[in-house]
Amino acid sequence: MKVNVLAFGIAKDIFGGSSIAVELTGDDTTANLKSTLETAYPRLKQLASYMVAVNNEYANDTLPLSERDEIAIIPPVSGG
Amino acid sequence: MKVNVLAFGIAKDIFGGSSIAVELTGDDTTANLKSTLETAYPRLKQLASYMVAVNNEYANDTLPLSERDEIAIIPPVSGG
Amino acid sequence: MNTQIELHTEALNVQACIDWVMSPESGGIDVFIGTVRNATQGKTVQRLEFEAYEPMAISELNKITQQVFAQWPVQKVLVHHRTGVLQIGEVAVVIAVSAAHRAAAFEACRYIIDTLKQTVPIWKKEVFDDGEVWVAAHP
Amino acid sequence: MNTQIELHTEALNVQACIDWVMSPESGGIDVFIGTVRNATQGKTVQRLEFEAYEPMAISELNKITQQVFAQWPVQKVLVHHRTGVLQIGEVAVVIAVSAAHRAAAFEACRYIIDTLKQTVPIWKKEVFDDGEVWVAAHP
Repeated sequence: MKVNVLAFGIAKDIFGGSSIAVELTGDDTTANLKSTLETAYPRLKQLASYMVAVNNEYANDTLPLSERDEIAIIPPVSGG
Repeated sequence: MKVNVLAFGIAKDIFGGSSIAVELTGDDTTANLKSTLETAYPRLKQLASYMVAVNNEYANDTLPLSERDEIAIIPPVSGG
Repeated sequence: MNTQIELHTEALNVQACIDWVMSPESGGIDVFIGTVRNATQGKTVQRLEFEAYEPMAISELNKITQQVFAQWPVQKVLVHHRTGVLQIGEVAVVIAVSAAHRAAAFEACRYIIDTLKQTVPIWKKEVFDDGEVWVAAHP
Repeated sequence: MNTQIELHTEALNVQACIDWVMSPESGGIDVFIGTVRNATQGKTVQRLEFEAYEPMAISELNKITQQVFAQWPVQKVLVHHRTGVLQIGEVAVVIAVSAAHRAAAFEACRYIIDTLKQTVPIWKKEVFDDGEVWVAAHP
């Protein structure tokens, strides 16, 4: 399955762009997306933390993904 | 001793003016001023509370008064 | 000067108050604005009248702001209070506090309004259709 | 409507924010204003850049204001946040809360800014003379 992933803040620097296409092999969970991304972009693991958002909601690791979801990587927020 | 007493808020209504002259017989303390005023103006005793200020500072009951002091009756405050 | 305390007979200018406390060193500003409500305990208020014992009110407000600077790392503190007749919706008091970090600004601003209402010699008369009341005067 | 949540690419208008939350029923308004400080941990800041994941930021801010209305008797709640490049002293965020009584306004305003900084997908980059840093990104 191929998903499109939006990037913000430092994630944009790590991915080298504001969105990347990711080929997911294995299961379709958020956890698998994270480990796939961490293998391709090891700097992700150096962040204080990061979350995955699916369709504008924070997602837990077991959430199944579909190709039509709006998926985003949310590094530590710092608004205000 | 004769002192001049400023009145604010409801004290102005009770005294019928923004300042009154009070003849103090007996000692020259704030406590004596209060009891003299309460005798002349019994409605003072119906207030939730009131304080005496001497030269722009809240005064305790034992503070001695002089004719040159700026003395004021401070009913419960309600600013803000 | 890091403190501005004023009593005004004319409308308070909230934006000017905020501009006064802002500085390049401040990161957080907390502002409290007290306005005239149209009702108190279910009864319609026509207008308010504020009276101040002015020199003592300024003196007590100065004490409060000195306590604030002793207790919190704040940068600038402003208190403007109205006197005279106020219509519904008008601003009675503006308290503005700037600080490098927001916790100090919030806590100091709250302390100032809470303490002002306890110690500063200013009195509020609520005027109703059928009479008027000096607030808090009676038990 | 009792809630106004907006992201702006141009300067925020603090007075307009305050005017929006004021009403004849409100007696107390608390306003938090976050501004761009000229230094962080002793280092001179040249400017800030804010980036937002806009639809999700609006959605998370809506959740926060719904929590506020569930927890406190407040009347109107406004959150305006800047995006883009901000110079020193510019306003990054305005949070304004009106209520009949001040305690609710203070507590709700504090809750909003504290929660915003934890959950709302907005990112701040500090630009220095010699580089730039996404705030809080690294441990």
